This record gives sequence, structure tokens and C-alpha cells, in this order.
Amino acid sequence: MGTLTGTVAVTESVSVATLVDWLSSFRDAVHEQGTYLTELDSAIGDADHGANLIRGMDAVMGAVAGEVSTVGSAGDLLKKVGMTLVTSVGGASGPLYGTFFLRAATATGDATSLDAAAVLAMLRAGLEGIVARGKAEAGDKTMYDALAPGLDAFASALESGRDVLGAAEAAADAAADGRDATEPLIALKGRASYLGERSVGHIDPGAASSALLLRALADALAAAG
Amino acid sequence: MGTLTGTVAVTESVSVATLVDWLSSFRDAVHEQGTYLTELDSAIGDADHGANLIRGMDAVMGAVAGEVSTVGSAGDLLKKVGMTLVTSVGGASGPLYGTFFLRAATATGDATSLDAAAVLAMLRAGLEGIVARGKAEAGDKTMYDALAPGLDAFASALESGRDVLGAAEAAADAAADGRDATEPLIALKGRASYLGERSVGHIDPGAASSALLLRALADALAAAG
Amino acid sequence: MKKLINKPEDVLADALKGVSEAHPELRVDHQHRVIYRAQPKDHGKVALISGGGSGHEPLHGGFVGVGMLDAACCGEVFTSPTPDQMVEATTVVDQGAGVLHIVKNYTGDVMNFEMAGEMAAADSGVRVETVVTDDDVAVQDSTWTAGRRGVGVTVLLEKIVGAAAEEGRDLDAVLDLSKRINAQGRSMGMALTSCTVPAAGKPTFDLPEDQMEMGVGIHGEPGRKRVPLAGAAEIAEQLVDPILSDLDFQGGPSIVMLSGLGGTPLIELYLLYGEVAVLLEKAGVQVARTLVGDYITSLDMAGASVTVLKADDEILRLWDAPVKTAGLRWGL
Amino acid sequence: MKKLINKPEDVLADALKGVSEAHPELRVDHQHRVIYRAQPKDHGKVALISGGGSGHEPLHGGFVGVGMLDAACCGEVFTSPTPDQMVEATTVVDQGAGVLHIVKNYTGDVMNFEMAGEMAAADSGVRVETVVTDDDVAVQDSTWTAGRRGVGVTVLLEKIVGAAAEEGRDLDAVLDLSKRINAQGRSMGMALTSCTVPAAGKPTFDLPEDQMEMGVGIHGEPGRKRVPLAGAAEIAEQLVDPILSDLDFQGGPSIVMLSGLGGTPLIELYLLYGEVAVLLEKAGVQVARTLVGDYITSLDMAGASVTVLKADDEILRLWDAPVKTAGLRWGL
Ligand SMILES: Nc1ncnc2c1ncn2[C@@H]1O[C@H](COP(=O)(O)OP(=O)(O)O)[C@@H](O)[C@H]1O
Ligand SMILES: Nc1ncnc2c1ncn2[C@@H]1O[C@H](COP(=O)(O)OP(=O)(O)O)[C@@H](O)[C@H]1O
Ligand SMILES: [Mg+2]
Ligand SMILES: [Mg+2]
Ligand SMILES: [Mg+2]
Ligand SMILES: [Mg+2]
Repeated sequence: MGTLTGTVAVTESVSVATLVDWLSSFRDAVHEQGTYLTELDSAIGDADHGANLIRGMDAVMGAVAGEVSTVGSAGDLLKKVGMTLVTSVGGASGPLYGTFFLRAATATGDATSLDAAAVLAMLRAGLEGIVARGKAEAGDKTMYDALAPGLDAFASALESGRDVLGAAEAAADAAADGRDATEPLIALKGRASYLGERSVGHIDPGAASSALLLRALADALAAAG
Repeated sequence: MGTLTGTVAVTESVSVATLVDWLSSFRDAVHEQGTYLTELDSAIGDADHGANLIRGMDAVMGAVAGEVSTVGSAGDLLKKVGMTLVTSVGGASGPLYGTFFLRAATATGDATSLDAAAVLAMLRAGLEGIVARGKAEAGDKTMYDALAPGLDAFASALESGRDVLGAAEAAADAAADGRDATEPLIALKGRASYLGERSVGHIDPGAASSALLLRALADALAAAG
Repeated sequence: MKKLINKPEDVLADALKGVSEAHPELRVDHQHRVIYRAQPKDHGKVALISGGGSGHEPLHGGFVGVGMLDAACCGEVFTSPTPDQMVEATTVVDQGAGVLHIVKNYTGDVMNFEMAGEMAAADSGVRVETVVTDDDVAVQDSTWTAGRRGVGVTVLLEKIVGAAAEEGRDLDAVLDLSKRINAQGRSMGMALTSCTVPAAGKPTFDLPEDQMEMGVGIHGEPGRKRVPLAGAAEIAEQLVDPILSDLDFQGGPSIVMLSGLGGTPLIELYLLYGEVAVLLEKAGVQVARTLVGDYITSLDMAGASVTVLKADDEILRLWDAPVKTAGLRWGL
Repeated sequence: MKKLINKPEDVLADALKGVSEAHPELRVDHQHRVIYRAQPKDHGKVALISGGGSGHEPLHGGFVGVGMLDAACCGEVFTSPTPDQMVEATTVVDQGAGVLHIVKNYTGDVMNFEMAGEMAAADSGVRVETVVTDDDVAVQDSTWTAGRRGVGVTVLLEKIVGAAAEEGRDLDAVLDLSKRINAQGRSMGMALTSCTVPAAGKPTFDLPEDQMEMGVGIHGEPGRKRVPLAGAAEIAEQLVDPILSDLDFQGGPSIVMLSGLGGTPLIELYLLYGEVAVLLEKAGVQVARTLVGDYITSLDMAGASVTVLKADDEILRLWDAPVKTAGLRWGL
């Protein structure tokens, strides 16, 4: 799924229902890639990243199921997602992804549809939350190293005139590159940091799941057409 | 090493030094076959028969080393062997082989050389000790099933006019047959009995070591010429 | 073989060094390989000694102390100790009231303790009585065989009878009680993996990923049968059913022990105990006391055993009496 | 994967059922997955809660009881519990004197407890202080990284600080003491095998027969380096040397713990402890108290860790104070 530069379909705005599709698509992705995520975590962590996200996203979809109609705003939805992740995942990824969505919720507030700039603002607030919680910097070999280039690509794509779908696809691609670029790094944060030099040569599991998160956004936007 | 019927060398009497050679030859045999004995014991027991006999026979040879001159009688020697086995082996084989030699000692008393009949009496007393201690009967799948046919063959050989070496060789052969014949049996005594039907299809480790004991006697007698 | 050992032949001697370093309240006779209380019990009280092959820790050395054993004789791994060890221990612990030998029913253990009893009586005149435990329902009992193995009930017996001895009961009373405890207890064990005997250097048996051994003892021997690997609920049934069909535990309190075999972590033992408790409750067994943990083990074998002991108020009182050992400790 | 479990996703819930069945002296809140003392401590005393991923048993649930913790929050296997669990536990155990959170230094644990602290303060006004243990010398400390892991010293801290809280010291004093204990303790661990996380279904890493991992934590992660398999004497050196070169233990008593990682039997732990004791003695460390056994584990991993805590008369007194938990028990 490369970028679709030059596509004619222009996504104008993102509804709450599309955000739900995003979450649902991310849930499917962590189910599909769960074993892979856990394998990555086996190499440099504690072999639970897949199980953690499956448990979390199942809880999230359970919590938002049938509530799309009653969830008025994007902020309400994302807050529920954040709280559910915080209270169901645990480990490092629970508070980090949880804070991502809690901050994203604050950014979107009571909007019920988001334009491209609002989507970028939402993602940025989320990433800031992760940084506030986990203090990761670029090159620490964490989810930050997929998300940060992803969001930069999102912003550049918008600046160069692409629509929100195009931006999300650029973001997903850049996050995938960022994920791959974690392979040669020495981990400085999280559990993998205990391995020191031995963390070199392995992709960071959180970077891999974050790349899935941005790919899921692009998929949901594409489906929303 | 088949039977040597018709050989000209006739062994007349067995000295205490030859008994020491017997023990030494048995020690060598359990070292050589220790892994095999333990493997047999792994299948239907607790994987220690080889280690038990190596520990015991090393202790025995340590105890009798250099004492051949000072050990006056066969009884003194065999008593020392029995006590050493009893106090160094443990498990089932310790008291059984220990009692074998203690009773053998009583049978030989203060003799310093044994004729063929005395050797048979010594072995029989030993076997009776094993039975008194362990209550095994024929077909229980124990060392009895190698020793008993071995001693019967020893007696028959003497009756049919063979010398002590010939008798010992017949005994060793019969014990080896007895050992092999334990394979199809269901164990009724010792640790293997806990396996019930599952003990079928395996040679009893104690029968295997007993066959070595009688073979070692034949070897020592052959060397003594 | 991957073990925290030096040379296989030194395992016992080396482990005893660690025991004496870790437990100033114990005295280890390294020559005879006997573990004693550093502070012997009072004169006039019956003393208890037990012993057996090593590799079942904390049994028996971990149960030496006030309210339980006076001495434990340590054999080589899975090999009964030798009579001279028991004779020495018997002589040392006797406080003039006689000594109870607690023996697990294995041919080797029984014969070595038997010889020790004969020798102790002849040498020192100490009065020795012996109880042989044989609580393993996996093995069919018969006068033609070696009989049932002694397993988990040995732990409970050492605790309860130890309390009775500490109270000052005489040797006859202590012997009677110990026979009663043995008669009222039943055990059943299972293994997920083999163990590895150090001197053998490799697993005693191979067990495929999808199979388990039901009815194992504590010497790494294969069990009565090899069956398909099952979940904890199903395993609990396979352990509890043969126990309950062998003895009626209705109409009084019971003491239940779920012991790991050495290689199974505590979280799994608690999980299995949850399933065992459900089954016992369903069957109307009234569980008054519970032990979950590694109490009678088989080196690094993964698996567990269940022991149920039919108790009464008297037995519960002795169970609750103070005990201060490395492996069991309360009330002191 | 061979384990005594039902479904991998139910391991924690099922194990907690077993804990509540086995321990009437504990109260398990199955919804929040918190283990409490059935009988709360007196009003006016500081309460202690700890928690972390499961798979380290007896840590932490096995240390709930008089003289140690008031509650343990149980996360999924190797996954820190969630803040709502800690908030609930904090509210329940507070006796008006505030609550100490004992947290092992892992990014996940620290963040979840941090969120819990924020929430508890906002919601209920309970005063919460936090000590983060980070005693693992295998990991180089640095302001740029997650820092050292919290391992064995956590057990000793929960015991000693639990005694101080039981004595009625206030939250500031309890917090001070806990920081001092952490600062004075060092640990180092090694593994002979990987463990298997139930949800992963296979060993976290492969380790050849002739290799071992030095400097592992308690989450089945590979260690700092893979080195050739060695004998116990050599392993003891590789564990003790980095501890002694990181902190000076001269000139006072020390408390030493040798903990198994879950799959190593007690006989090997004692054997290794014998070697450790020799090295400590040679180095002039005065070992005043010793613990050998499974106290902080990593599921079914084979291996062990050594913890040395620099003590003093006061700390020894608190160490010896009564404790009554499933995992540690004396003086009561
Ligand atoms: N301080 C941090 N900042 C950002 N991300 C982090 C940090 N620490 C860990 N992570 C991410 O969390 C991932 C691990 O998540 P997970 O396995 O679910 O939790 P745990 O490490 O507690 O087992 C890592 O791969 C990394 O991307
Ligand atoms: N009651 C008995 N009578 C005779 N021999 C026996 C008896 N019980 C066991 N044995 C023998 O002992 C052997 C096992 O010895 P060993 O492995 O050294 O002792 P253990 O069974 O205590 O581990 C068995 O193979 C069997 O031949
Ligand atoms: Mg992880
Ligand atoms: Mg054997
Ligand atoms: Mg044996
Ligand atoms: Mg984790």
C-alpha cells in the first residue's frame, strides 16, 4: 500500500465513525501481527507486546461497540479509548498508548468531525503525551521513532497540498521506515535498554505497533473514501 | 567368552588374591558399563544404578587396596567388601550386594583358599542373603533372575566334572541369559514395580550388573590360570 | 545438562555446605551427611529421624527443627542413605525416649533403614520404631510387589508426629499416631517433563510436547501411564479422582497439600490448586488446612502432586502447633 | 509449551482463585486483581502496597500479611498492573497515615504507578509516596537510559520497611528507610534456560546447552551477555564480583538472599549458596542473615540471583521482627 499521490478522491473531513474504523482496523492489525509483535519483544523485551495490545484493543472495541451513536464527540471517543487502554494494558505500552489517546482527546475536544489540520493536531498531541510520559527522544529505539517521522511526513504532505488520506498514507510509510530504522539502534529507553549493545539488530516492537497504528488510520480513511 | 569345555588348564583352588582380582574386574566392568546400567535404570527406575555401583566398587577397591597381604582370610576380605558396599552405595543395590558379600563372608569364614565347592557355597550364601533381604522370587525381574540361574549353572557344571573356571564361565553365560530373560517380564519388586505393565520390554539393571559380577569372577579365575 | 553444580559426584556434599552456611539453626555433619537441629530437643522426648535420597528438597533436611524432625539422613541423589548414617543419627538424637524412623516405602529405603534398625539396636540399645509411608494411589498395592510408594503424606506426617513428639508423647503413642496418619493419607502425582539426574547427565525419559506422565513418584521414574497433555482443570481431575476413590474423606476435616516437583513455578501451582479446590468442594471434602508450594520434589521435574489427609480435631491441633524449620514455619 | 494452566489468557485470574482458596488469611479482589490481608492493619499506621507483572511469585502476593505488605496489585504475566488497580488498593489500605508504593524500576511499572499516584491524590486525597527499587548491577546506570532494574532488593525492602510500618513509623520515616534500603542493596542474576511466557507459547529465547545468560532480570529477557556454561563456583564468582565491586559491604553486617528464578530446584540453590558464602567470606562480607529459595522468580526460568544488602543493627532488628505471609514467616 504505497502513497496514492495524484488520486482523485479527496477526503474532506473525518467523522467519529471513521475514527472508530481506525481503532477497529488497528485492532485487526494487532490481532494479525500479534505473534510478530511478541516475537520482536522476545528478542529484546519480555515477549508480551502482542498480547498486551490484543488485550487492550479488544477492550477498546468492547468499550466503544454500539456506542458510536451515543459517543457524541471525537474527544469523548478518544478519551474512552485512552482510559480503556490505561486500565487494560499495563506494562509500558498501556500508559504510553493510553496517554496518546487521552491527549488526542483533549486536542479534538467536542468536535464531531475533524479536518486534516485537526487530525494532525490530534496526532501531535498524542505524541506529545507519549513523550511527556516516557521521556523518549529520537533514536532511543522506541515507538517514538516510528511516530515522530510519521507525523512529520503527515505535516509535510499536507503542506505540499495532499489531502488527509494522502497525508495519512505518507505518515504510514514514514512510520514503517522509522520502524525499520530502529533495527541498528542501541535501545536507551524501556526494557530493551537493559540489553545494551545486544539490542542492536532488532526492530523495536513498539515502533512496529506504532507503524500499524498509522497504517490503520490510512486504511480507515481510504475505506471512508 | 564362551565356555571352555575341554580346556586343559584346571583351576584347583581360589586364593584371596584371586578374589581381589574378581572385585577389581567387577569394578572395571561397572566403570565400563556404568552408562549402560544407568540407561537401563532410566527406562524403568531412577537412573542411578551405574553411579551407585561405580561409587560402591571404587570404595571397595579403596578399602581393600594394599590390604591383600594383611587381609588374612576370604571371610575378612568379603566382610570388608560387604560393609563397604552397605555403607557407600545406598539405594536397593547397596544392601543387596552388601548382604551378598556379608553372607558370602560367613560362608567362607577364615579359609584362605577356596576349592570349587567352597566357591559355590560362597555364592549360594550370598544369593540367600539377597533373598533374605529383598524377598525376590524367580521372575520378579530383579538381580535374582541373573544370579539364580547363574549359580544353578555353576553347580551343574561342577557336577558334570568341570573345574571352578569352567563352572564360573557357565555361570556367567547363564546369568547373561537370565539377564536377557528379564526383558519381557513385569517387575514385581524394586522401583521398576511401580511401572506395572510399562516395565515390560526392558532389561532389569540389577540383573545386568549381576551378570557382570559373575562374568568378572570367570575373568579373574581365567587370569589366575 | 544445565545445572547449578560443580561435579555431579559432589552435588550432595556441595549442597550440604550451602545448607550449613544458610542455616545457623542447623548443624550439618558433613562426614555422615546428617542434618541436625543445632539445639537438640529436651531429654525424655521421642526423637524423629527421616532420610532418603537427595533431590526432594525441602524434604527432609528442610523439615529439621523444633516441632518436626530431629535429624535427616541425606542419601546421594535419588539413592537411599546408608545404614551407618541412620545409626549415627539415631545415636545422636536419642534423648532416652527412643527414636522413630520415618521411611518412605521404596525397596532401597526400607532395606537400608531395616539394617540400620538392626545395627542400632545391637550397638547402642536405643529403642527404634519405624513407620513406612505408602500413600501413592498411582501404584496398586499387593503383597506380591514392593507396594505403594511413600510420597506427600511423609511431609504431613513429619509435621504432625513431630508436634506430638514435642509434646512429650512416648514412642508407642508416636508410632501409633504415625501409622494412623499414613493410613489416612493419599497422594497422586503427574509430570510435564522428566528430571535430569546429575550423574546421568541427561533426562531420565523423553516426553513429547503433547504428552504427560500420570502417576509419577518423586524419583524421575516414568509414571503409570503416558496420556495426552491436558489443561489444569483436567489434570486436577486426574489427580483428585484416584485419591477420592481410594479413601472416603467425608465427615471430617482434611489437610491438603499441593506440592510442585521442583521445576514448576508457584503461579502454576496456585492455578492448579484452584482447580483441585473446586473438585474437593464438589466432592464434599472439607478442606481445613492447605499447603501449596515445593515440599516434596523430584529435582527439576515439572509437575505436581496432590496429597489429601483425613484429619480430626486432634490432628488439626498438632498441625497448628508451632514449627520452625527451613521448609515449614509457623507459630514460633 | 507445557504448563499447568488452562487458557493462556486466564492464567492470572485462575491463579488468583487458587491463592484465595489456599489462603484464608488473605482476601483476593478478583475484579481488581488485588491481594489484601483479610484483617487490615490498625488505623493510624502507614500502609504498603506493591505490585508488578505476575510470574515472579511469591513476589508480591506471597508477601502480603502482618509485618510486610498490605496489598499486592497483580498485573498480567510480566506486565505491570494498571493504575486503576493501584488506586483501588491505595484507597482500600489507607489507614489515615498514607500509603507507600513500592515499585520495581521498569518503565511500565514506573509509569503505571505514576499515573496511579496522580489519580489517587486527585480522587481520594490519600497521601502516596513512592520508592522505586533499582538494585540490578547487571545494568549500567545512566541518566540517558531507563536505569537499573529493580530486582531482589524489593523482597528485602518489603520485609524491613513492612516491619517499620507495623511499628507505627510515619510515612516520611518509612519512605526514608525504604530509600536507604534500596541504596544499600545490590543484585545480579543469571539464567541457564529461558522461560516461556504463556501467551507467547514458546521460550523467549533459545540458549544452547553449553551457554548461559549473565545479568538477566526477572522478565525472561536475555541477559547482558551470553557466556559459556560454567560450574557453580565460577557462576558464583560472576554473580558476586559485580555486586562487591559496585558497593562496599565492609564494616557492618549484611543480609544475603539467593533466589531461584522458578525452574531451579532447591538443592541447586543451596549448592550455589555454598559457593557464594565462600566468596563473601573471602571478601570480608559479614553475612548476618540468609535467605535461600524462590523469592523473586521469572516463571519457569532456570537460574538464580544473588542480592546483598548492607545492614546495621536497626535493619537487622526490623528484619527479625515478626512476619506472617505466605512467602516469609517468622516470629509469629
Ligand atoms: N520511555 C518510553 N518511551 C516511549 N516508548 C517506550 C518507552 N519505554 C518503552 N517504550 C515502548 O514500549 C514498547 C514495549 O511495550 P510492551 O512490551 O507492551 O511493554 P513492556 O516493555 O512493559 O513489556 C517498546 O518496544 C517501546 O517501543
Ligand atoms: N527386592 C529386591 N530383591 C532383589 N533385587 C532387587 C530388589 N529390589 C530391587 N532390586 C534390584 O536393584 C536394582 C536397582 O538398584 P539401584 O538402581 O542401585 O537402586 P534403586 O532402585 O534404589 O535406585 C534393580 O534393577 C533390581 O535388580
Ligand atoms: Mg514487553
Ligand atoms: Mg536406581
Ligand atoms: Mg536410586
Ligand atoms: Mg511486559
